[in-house]
Amino acid sequence: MSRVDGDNPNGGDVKKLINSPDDVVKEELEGIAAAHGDRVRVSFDPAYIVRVDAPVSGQVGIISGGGSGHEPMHGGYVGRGMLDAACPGEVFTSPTPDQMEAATKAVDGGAGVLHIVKNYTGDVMNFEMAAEIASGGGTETAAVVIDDDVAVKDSLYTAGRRGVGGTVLAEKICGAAAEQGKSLAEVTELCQRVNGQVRSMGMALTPCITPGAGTPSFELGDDEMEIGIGIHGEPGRERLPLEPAAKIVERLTMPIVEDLPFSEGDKVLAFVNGMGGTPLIELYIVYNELNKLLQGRGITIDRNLIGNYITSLEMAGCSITLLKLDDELTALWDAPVDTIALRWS
Amino acid sequence: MSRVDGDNPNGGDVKKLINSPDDVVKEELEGIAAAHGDRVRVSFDPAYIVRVDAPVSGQVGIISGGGSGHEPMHGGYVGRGMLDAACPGEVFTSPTPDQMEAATKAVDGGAGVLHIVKNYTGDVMNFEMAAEIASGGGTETAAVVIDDDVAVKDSLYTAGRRGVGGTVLAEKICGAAAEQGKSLAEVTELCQRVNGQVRSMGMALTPCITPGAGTPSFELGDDEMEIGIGIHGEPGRERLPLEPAAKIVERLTMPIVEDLPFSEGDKVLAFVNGMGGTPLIELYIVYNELNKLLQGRGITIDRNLIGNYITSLEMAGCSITLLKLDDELTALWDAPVDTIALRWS
Amino acid sequence: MASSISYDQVMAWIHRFADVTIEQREELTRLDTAIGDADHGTNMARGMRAAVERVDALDGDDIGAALKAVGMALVSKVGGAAGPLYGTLFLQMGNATGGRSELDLAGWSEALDAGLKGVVARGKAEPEDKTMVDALTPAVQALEHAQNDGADLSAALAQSAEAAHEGMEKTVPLVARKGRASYLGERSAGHQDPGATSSYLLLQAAVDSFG
Amino acid sequence: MASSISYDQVMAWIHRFADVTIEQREELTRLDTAIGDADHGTNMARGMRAAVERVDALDGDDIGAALKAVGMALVSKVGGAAGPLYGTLFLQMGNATGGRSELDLAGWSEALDAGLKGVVARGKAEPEDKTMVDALTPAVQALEHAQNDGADLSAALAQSAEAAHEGMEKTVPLVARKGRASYLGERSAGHQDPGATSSYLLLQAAVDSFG
Ligand SMILES: Nc1ncnc2c1ncn2[C@@H]1O[C@H](COP(=O)(O)OP(=O)(O)O)[C@@H](O)[C@H]1O
Ligand SMILES: Nc1ncnc2c1ncn2[C@@H]1O[C@H](COP(=O)(O)OP(=O)(O)O)[C@@H](O)[C@H]1O
Ligand SMILES: [Mg+2]
Ligand SMILES: [Mg+2]
Ligand SMILES: [Mg+2]
Ligand SMILES: [Mg+2]
Repeated sequence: MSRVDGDNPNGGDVKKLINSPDDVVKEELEGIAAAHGDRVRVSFDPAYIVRVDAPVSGQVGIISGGGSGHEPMHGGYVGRGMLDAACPGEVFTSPTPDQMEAATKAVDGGAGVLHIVKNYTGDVMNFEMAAEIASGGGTETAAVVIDDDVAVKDSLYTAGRRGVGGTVLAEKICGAAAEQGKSLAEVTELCQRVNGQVRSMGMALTPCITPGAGTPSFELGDDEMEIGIGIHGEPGRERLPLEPAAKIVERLTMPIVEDLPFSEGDKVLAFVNGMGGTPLIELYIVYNELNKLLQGRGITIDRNLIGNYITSLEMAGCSITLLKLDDELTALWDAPVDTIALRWS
Repeated sequence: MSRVDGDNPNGGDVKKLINSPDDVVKEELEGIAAAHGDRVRVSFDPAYIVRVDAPVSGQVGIISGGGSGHEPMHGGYVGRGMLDAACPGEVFTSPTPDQMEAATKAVDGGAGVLHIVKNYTGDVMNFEMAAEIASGGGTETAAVVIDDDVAVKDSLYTAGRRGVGGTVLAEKICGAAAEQGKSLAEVTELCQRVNGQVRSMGMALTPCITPGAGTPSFELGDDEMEIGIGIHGEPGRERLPLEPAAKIVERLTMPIVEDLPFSEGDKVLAFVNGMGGTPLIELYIVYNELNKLLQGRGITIDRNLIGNYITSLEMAGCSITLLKLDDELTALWDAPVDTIALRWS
Repeated sequence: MASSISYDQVMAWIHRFADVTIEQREELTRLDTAIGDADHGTNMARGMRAAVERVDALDGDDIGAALKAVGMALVSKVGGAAGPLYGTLFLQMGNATGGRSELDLAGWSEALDAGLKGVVARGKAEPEDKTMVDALTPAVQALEHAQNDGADLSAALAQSAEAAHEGMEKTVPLVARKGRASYLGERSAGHQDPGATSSYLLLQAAVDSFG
Repeated sequence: MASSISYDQVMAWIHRFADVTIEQREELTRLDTAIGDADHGTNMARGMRAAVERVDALDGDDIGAALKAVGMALVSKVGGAAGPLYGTLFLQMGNATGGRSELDLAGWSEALDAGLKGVVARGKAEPEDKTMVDALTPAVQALEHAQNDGADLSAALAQSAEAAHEGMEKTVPLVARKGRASYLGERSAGHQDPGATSSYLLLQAAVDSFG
């Protein structure tokens, strides 16, 4: 039943196109395997998605992973010029070390494997355990933890900032570098550089419902929004009355601009991301406001990405990510990519 | 205000990333112009989006258009190998003849212009008026009306079936043919052939809210779904209790299969489309069920398209479209396309 | 009671209809939500706002030119089904009244008949298809009867608005065969057609402006 | 009252904890909804279901092997923060009890202490960071006190569960500094930590199984 009904321990009414909350990820993977066998292979146990021609001999392998529910991230980014493999966990739950370890082996072309990890306690610990196992198995691994979310106050004593939109950009750019034959050390350093120059912030108009929980991740009034959300349906830092798009864009963009800081003369990649339930027409309105705001500060949008790329199930809302560009990053962004969700030549 | 509030004649509470209901389409177009100036030019009055290199001399121009709110259709499909121009109307309101007429002129490379029209009274009448004006201006035009929605009982005395998912496939395939230098008569005939071999049906888990109306297009209980919806938030033909994905896929697919009919040995393009608010993870579950169902009937999915391609704002739900393939259609589907939303080489 | 309609009264009618569509925007959209796509009020309000701007910019006293200007504005600003249909209605009314600065009952009746014929030619709806035609047809017929009965202008207008109102109400039980509502099949029954409603408002605006 | 814990009782404890996480799945997820991502109950239930399957397939009476099997199952089936943390807890408890078929109070106390140390090494949480550590730390301390006071096994277990319960309740006012709840900043105060809750359930299950 697509309703979580009486005999399901979670109760509640979930309106989803699913068969059973427990089979969501497995059946999604079956769908991906059936649809995209020309591009990727799917391993079911342990679960990972790997490009069909992996391992690419002599090339650094790049893997990422995280909870499901953020589609197309990460599985949609497996392919030439981006990820070599992706490890999907259960919905909003980071994958397990055996998944990453198996994926690491599967993409090891002899030049080492980079793990791109979003900064969540679970993701970091599971990737750590995987690396401990994999290095025992003789594969050289490196890890970069992405933590670009300025909504989270950083501190030595906390879990730190979350990894959000910047992850997609890091995966694309590092994938291009690996494809060009860069070494593990070079790709790792590049990934750190991208993480150092990218900042994000998100907001929600509605919560989302995980299939397992069956109830909304938070309650929002008809005239309220959450500012500073992550990508797991968790509440944000502030709840505010709803505002016009121009004002919302300002609320998301100013903390980003001030944090790095981005300054007059900078060229940026502007990434307007939908959280899953927001129509594209609204994302273009957001982009329009972002463009005007940055223009007013002498910051030039040199590249852009607009759409649902790192989502929170069916949540309505958006995030804004800015990456400071230089010639190298721009060229790597422009380099060919051929994945399910991101494709150009 | 993004809420439609007291001083707005529509009242109601709309949670959208917008500045004002009246400016949605205009500001979206500004966003598209700002983001994609390398691919398209945007005319604001009358409103249309045209590929940056139009008119392509000696090549059949293809234009489509319709109400906004279905993004990425049609504006996202403007570019090499697909549409030469798209005319966006207000949300869910077909565009006006002067838009189509201006777009027709803008893409007239001397080989005539094909109008791909979705079968809605408004779309058909406005395109008819545009063609009347344009032919007065010396441009040879042809029109094909797409009517692939099997949810609507067809009859001589009614408005006939709606044009839905098949439209995206027709635009891609005809765009490829035009790019290959086919004549207006040939592209027109091809478009009719695609329309003859494509069938669709859709369902909704939630309604959508147009910015202008500010209230849901229909009310659905927590455990209900609408079967046989179109793409304008209109209610469907039946309201049923929610069911598992496998059962829903059967409800959508069997009428499609029986209508054409699709039979054992057929090769098809299977298009699983999200209505806007349904996460990709669910669309892959739907695809998985569709694949199993068709396999069981000896029908082979030879090509697929999975994602949000013809939407109804933030509506949750999906539609299934099947196109019977032959070598010519498959080759045209595979031909390079380079638009904002659909891209391969 | 005047026996003819002046240019200024036609202008008043256009303004009145614009005011009414803007006032009733929500209600028209509500009707269109039930059996359509929730935009009829927005469409008509947007169109009539543009129409008023255009006619206000006109000089002279050519009723036909004013009506054509309204038609052109509707065609180019409304879209949807209502744009071409109401556009055609006004364009054909304009054609029927070209060069006239005053209309008597016969003139008004012929103009509306021409408009209706245009709507039918464009939309191919028949009576009882649950469309604006179901309000316009009895309105035209009522004008003709009134003329035959020797009624004065004011009475004739009242009868035509009354007939439109009845026609509008009769759309409620109908199963739609044209327009978006037809997709609902049997589920379209039990709802009043939005286009028939705006057409009644058009005729009622004439009563208010020509009386 | 028994003064030691047998292999069968350890198995009973594992089963009991599995049953309880499945029973309390909804409640744990509800707590995680407020300050996390609404999956702690699902995670623990999935993991403990797998753990039970694995230990049920074991032969022999090595408590350490059984606990390690639970740890491996959790590591490979749970993911998230709870997977490595509870996985490490059981793995380290297994390391501390390798080859033993019976545990006395000291043995149990050392095992739980080793588990807690593993959790802290992996997650780097300090007391009052609003995590499972806030339930486990007082539980370990209570076991040590009980031992020093010469309490019997059953009383010691009850005191440790009691201490875990108190620790769990004390997480309510805390502002989270570790895990997902830390992203909420001040808004995390006022909610009970889901991981501290499942850790209390773990200690209570020991009372129920070893009593
Ligand atoms: N073929 C037709 N002939 C006459 N009137 C029609 C026809 N199709 C639709 N209509 C009228 O148009 C109205 C809907 O107008 P509107 O909502 O503005 O356009 P759309 O249906 O394109 O959204 C209907 O209520 C009906 O009265
Ligand atoms: N660094 C940490 N150290 C100890 N416990 C932690 C740490 N981070 C999180 N936790 C515990 O994990 C619990 C959440 O587990 P769970 O919801 O399963 O994982 P996730 O947060 O990845 O979704 C928290 O309630 C907290 O008790
Ligand atoms: Mg989680
Ligand atoms: Mg419409
Ligand atoms: Mg309408
Ligand atoms: Mg959690």
